[in-house]
Amino acid sequence: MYPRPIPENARIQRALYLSSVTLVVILWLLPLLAVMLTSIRSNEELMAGNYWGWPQKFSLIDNYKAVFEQTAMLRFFLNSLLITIPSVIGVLILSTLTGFVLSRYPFRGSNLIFALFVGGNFLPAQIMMIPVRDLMVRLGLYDTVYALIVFHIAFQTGFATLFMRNFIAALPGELFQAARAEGASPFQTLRHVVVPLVRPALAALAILTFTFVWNDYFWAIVLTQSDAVKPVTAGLNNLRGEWTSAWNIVSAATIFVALPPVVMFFMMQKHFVAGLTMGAVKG
Amino acid sequence: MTTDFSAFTTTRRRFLKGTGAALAASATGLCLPALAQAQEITIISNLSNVEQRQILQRLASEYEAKSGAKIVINNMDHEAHKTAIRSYLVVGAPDICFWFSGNRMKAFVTKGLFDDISDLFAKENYKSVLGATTSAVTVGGKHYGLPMGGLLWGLFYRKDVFAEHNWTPPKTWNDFLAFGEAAKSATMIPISMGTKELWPAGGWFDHMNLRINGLDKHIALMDGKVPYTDPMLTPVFDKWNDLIKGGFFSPNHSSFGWEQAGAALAQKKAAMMDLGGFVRSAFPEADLPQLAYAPFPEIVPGVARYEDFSVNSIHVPANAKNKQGARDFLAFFYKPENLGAFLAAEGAIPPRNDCPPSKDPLVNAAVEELKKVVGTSQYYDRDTDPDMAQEGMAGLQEFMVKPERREQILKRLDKTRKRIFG
Amino acid sequence: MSSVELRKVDKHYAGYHALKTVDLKIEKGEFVVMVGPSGCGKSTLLKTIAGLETINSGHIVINGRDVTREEPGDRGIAMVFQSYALYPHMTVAENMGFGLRMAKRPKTEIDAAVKRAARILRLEEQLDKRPKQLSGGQRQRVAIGRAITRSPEVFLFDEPLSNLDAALRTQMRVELSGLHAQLGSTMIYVTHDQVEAMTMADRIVVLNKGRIEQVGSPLELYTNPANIFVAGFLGAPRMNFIEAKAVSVDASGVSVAAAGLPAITLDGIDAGGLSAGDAVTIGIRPEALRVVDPSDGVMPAFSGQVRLVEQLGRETVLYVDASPLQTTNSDSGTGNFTLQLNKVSAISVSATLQVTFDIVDAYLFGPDGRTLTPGKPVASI
Amino acid sequence: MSRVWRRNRHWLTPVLFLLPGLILFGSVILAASIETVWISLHDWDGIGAKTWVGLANYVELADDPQFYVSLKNNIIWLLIFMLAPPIGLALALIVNQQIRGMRILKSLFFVPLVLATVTVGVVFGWVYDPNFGLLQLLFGAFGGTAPALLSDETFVTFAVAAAGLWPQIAFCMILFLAGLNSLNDDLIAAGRVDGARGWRMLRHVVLPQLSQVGFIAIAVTVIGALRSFDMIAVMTSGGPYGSSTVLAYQMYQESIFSYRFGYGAAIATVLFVIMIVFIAWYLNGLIKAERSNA
Repeated sequence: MYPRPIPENARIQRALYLSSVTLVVILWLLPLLAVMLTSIRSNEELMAGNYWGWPQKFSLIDNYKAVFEQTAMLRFFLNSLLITIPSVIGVLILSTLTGFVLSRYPFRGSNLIFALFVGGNFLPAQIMMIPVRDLMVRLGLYDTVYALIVFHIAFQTGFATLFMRNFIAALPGELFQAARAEGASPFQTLRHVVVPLVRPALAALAILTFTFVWNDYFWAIVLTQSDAVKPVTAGLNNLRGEWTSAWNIVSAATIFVALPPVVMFFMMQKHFVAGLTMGAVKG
Repeated sequence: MTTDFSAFTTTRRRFLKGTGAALAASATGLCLPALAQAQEITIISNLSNVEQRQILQRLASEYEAKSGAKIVINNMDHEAHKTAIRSYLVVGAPDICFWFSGNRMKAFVTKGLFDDISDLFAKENYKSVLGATTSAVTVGGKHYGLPMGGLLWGLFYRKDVFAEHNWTPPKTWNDFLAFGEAAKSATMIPISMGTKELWPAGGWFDHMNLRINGLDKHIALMDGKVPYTDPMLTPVFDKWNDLIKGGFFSPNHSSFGWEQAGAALAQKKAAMMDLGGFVRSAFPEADLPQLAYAPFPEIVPGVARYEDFSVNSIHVPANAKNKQGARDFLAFFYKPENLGAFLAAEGAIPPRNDCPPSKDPLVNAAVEELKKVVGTSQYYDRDTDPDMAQEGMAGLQEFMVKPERREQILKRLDKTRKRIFG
Repeated sequence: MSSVELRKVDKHYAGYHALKTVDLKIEKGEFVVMVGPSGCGKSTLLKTIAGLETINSGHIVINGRDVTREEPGDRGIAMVFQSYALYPHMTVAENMGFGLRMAKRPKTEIDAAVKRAARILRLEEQLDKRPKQLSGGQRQRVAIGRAITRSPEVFLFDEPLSNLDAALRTQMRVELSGLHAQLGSTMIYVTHDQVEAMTMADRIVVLNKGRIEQVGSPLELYTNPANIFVAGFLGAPRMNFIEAKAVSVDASGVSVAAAGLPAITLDGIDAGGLSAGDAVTIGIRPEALRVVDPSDGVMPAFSGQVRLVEQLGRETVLYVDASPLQTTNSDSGTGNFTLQLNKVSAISVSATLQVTFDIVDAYLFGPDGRTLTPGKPVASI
Repeated sequence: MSRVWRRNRHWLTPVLFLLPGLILFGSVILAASIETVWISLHDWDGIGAKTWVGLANYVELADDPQFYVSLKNNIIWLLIFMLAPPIGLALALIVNQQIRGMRILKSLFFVPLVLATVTVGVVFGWVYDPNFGLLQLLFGAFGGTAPALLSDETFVTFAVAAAGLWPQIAFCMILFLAGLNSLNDDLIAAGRVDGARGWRMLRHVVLPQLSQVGFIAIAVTVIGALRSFDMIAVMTSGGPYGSSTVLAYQMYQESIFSYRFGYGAAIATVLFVIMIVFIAWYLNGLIKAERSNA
């Protein structure tokens, strides 16, 4: 262990250490805390210039109610779910298939294909903006959730393939030989051997992909325009333009947007961290 | 490096549960997007004024009740809409959309993206009530949109503030300079300005150029026929420079937009502001009676009074699915009482002469003022090429922050002008 | 009809010739052990039989059927892996029934087959456990059980005991032999451990560098190795090899001379191609060497000084420095001799020994490593 | 099941498995990236026909002052982002203690990473607000006035990049924590026996073991810096007067606002080339690391 652990019995030292780290965390999250605080303030207070004092009146419910009733955030939220969940499922399915093949069925060119997946995954998305937008327009998918779903599945498949391929490659090879010797077809091997064994990786990948897709803003503004399709991120920025001085409403909406990934993160933290490290380290 | 995945197994069940729930959500959610019905009319609005949105919604509901059609309104951010319209007119067009008349409309008309609604004009006999504004939506004798309110640009101020300091709206350039000094000594910002969206800087330029060079030369510049380095612009930037150096404009104006600048006017932090009638939306209801209009002061004596008078418009995209439904709704929407109510919220001057007289003194004042105007331009970003406008307004904003860079900015703009207009 | 037949099986990896025209016939019910140093191609050969590796040319015939192009699952084989390759997410019963489930056999049939295999392997109590909960030996048995449930025509074992500790390995060896007797199936077993080969095999196949060196019963191979490689590979401690020269080659025999050794003449040599002056090797197994007391009147072949004594209980192994005699490739290093005495010995380090051996126990290997001495009666040792 | 299928399924099935992912990825991501290069050789307004102009867009780009502003800002982003690995390491060292409650604190440190960049942009827009932002509060406490960072051409890029740094630090922190957890305890113990402590221990015993993680953290940070877009779009829209644009944003602006898709594509292509250099460097490093591990 480095740094040297503070001994178990040094109670006071431990308590002091913990409190100083807590202080650092508070400073670290101060910007976010400020927005949270603002999200429970009333508009009158903000007008009166009380940005930082203790709120005299808690308008938490009012502000969030305003977000739901006066803005289309709820619609955007649902849109985000409609985009994110199918994308995650699609990515998991495709990358399990590609990862399985690329790790277990080497053939001439398989390394090249793998390199393409890996390399493509690092390209800044902006590079492909113009053709992708054009493609979606031609396919008639522009301004539908499908445009975002298709794009996200395609783009995330690069990273996810890398992830799944490395995970499956790390499984003992004899398991696969045994399955083959036992007469399992590749499909049966996938169904009965790969899928049960990669569940932890799928969990990690699911939460990573969820976060990536949910938080996407660029493609949201490039591929959608109407409220019926727009995800929360684009909605939030739109909202910010419409409610310029109503910082309490904007803050409430901001918190609302941040909530699902943060909740997902706390629910599946281990998967997230493990996935991120593995993804980054391997890729 | 190794990664320990044994940690995963403990929470696998929870994960599966989560996925299950998510799947269920997506299954129910997938049915949500409404399928387009035959009698559905979709509208894309770019209205940033909440009151106007509410009126549009109310009119839509009334029409729904009356006709049985279903109206879907998509509100877009005003700025984002400028971008989006280029896509949706080609694919996924709504049945009705908001846009701007004049050059901006013409750009889409020449690409065949707006529907010719001359039939609606004829049927409803709009020509007889619209008068001169018809020309703003007419290309080659055909009508491609209905003009909405006109916005007369000028300087807005609070009557109570002016009364308190015993000020009168400046009429000449010297008046204006003197007024600025007076405002500063009253610890007020003379001119509230927010240039984050760039166009307010363009508007200020329009005013100064119209007052110094007049309409024809201004339009020649907008059409790319006059270089930005032309000596005719020297006095414009010289005088503007004086204002900037003199601290006439809000500090840090590039970090906020017109709404925040409007709020400063309402909060008596600034004395005047250059905008259209929609400045009212930055004012609390109770303060509205204090808001007043004054024309931009004369700079070069003898130059006739020209103003930016921008006319918004409403259109039927050529690719709309329900063009008849769109016409029917427009006919309803364009009834004098409906249009009047809609425009009143914006403080815009109705294009129809049979709208009920406005209760808003500001509008009535603008109508009166407009009679004195000799000629009108639209607005910087409506009169020139969009690409030029983008570069130009950024350049003007930069000039307002770094006036010492005038030479290089103008050279750059002229390079852009040459590229665009050949 | 032979159970498994390899016809001119050839396999290349990129720039590497893994199997060189291998021909082999394995009879029904035979227990054949493939043995050889690591990298000799024995595992590759097993996998080509299984179908897990493709071959570049040749044919593989199982029970008279050419299966060269068939999938592993269709060849009628079952394989037991070194790491057991048990599926961690399945119970013992599910692991054992996996192959039959993949073949979509009725559940009752699968259950019966699993029960039968579990009974044979005494795994009835473990059927609902997962591999993680089992001991090494139990896992090994599950892996075997998984093979048994499919009632294959041929069992393939890939170093199945190498992950077990020594005691368990001995026990499993006995169990496997028993299993072979009980099932009577053809079994092909790959190992690098010559004890496993010697104790279990009906026939041993010695492989080296992708080539079969010799095939035969354990004792046959031990007594009459076809070449210096087989001679050196089988037997522990290893055979002693002495570098020598052929002095004369004629009808009566071959005389060889080595520094520090009296001239020896060997009879009945297949001397074809050998001529005087060729470098040859003399081989003597450690147990063929005897310590003699010169006072007994027996002439010693050579003498040497004891470097190391290993008391193994019933046996004693002596490592002797016999310079100027030149040995190669022996257990105790170049220049040293290994002696194995079938008794407890009081000889201690530094003692000088007089050593001799019977000429009939000596092997002569030609310059190409081929055994030149005639076959010895297999029961002679 | 037909005999042909059975004989060939061992390679046919993998091909079928690979195809959907490969086709989707190839036709959307790879084809689009290549098409961008093609479009960059045209003049195109996004609606009408494309006109072949050869390298004209690049020639113009070379003479476009805005392009150099973007390039310079990309470099500023890169430099600022280089703070993320050391700060991330420092934070990782701070929280790498097993004390009750430390786990939740650790998680809280990671939160910025999970937030959407839009959210981070909104949050920092609030921090930087010259009238009432956190920064003003801070300056106000010392009786000063906070500079309007987002409207000052000299500060704006630094301010936006600093906001982008926030989640990036959390990312590096996660990587370094993983690295710290896989340290070789024997080496640390040996170091302690040899009397190494504190900084010397970090420098001579710990850091060498973290070199691979450090490399990854730097690489990921470089790529993250070059990808910067959302934060600029949300916080400044590239302003004031284009002084905070980066290549990615300029490309977006030229295409979407000025309708110059060909020119935008040319900018994208330049970014593409820069990116490829970094990706190649990164992959090369990874392969080397993998080889030395094997």
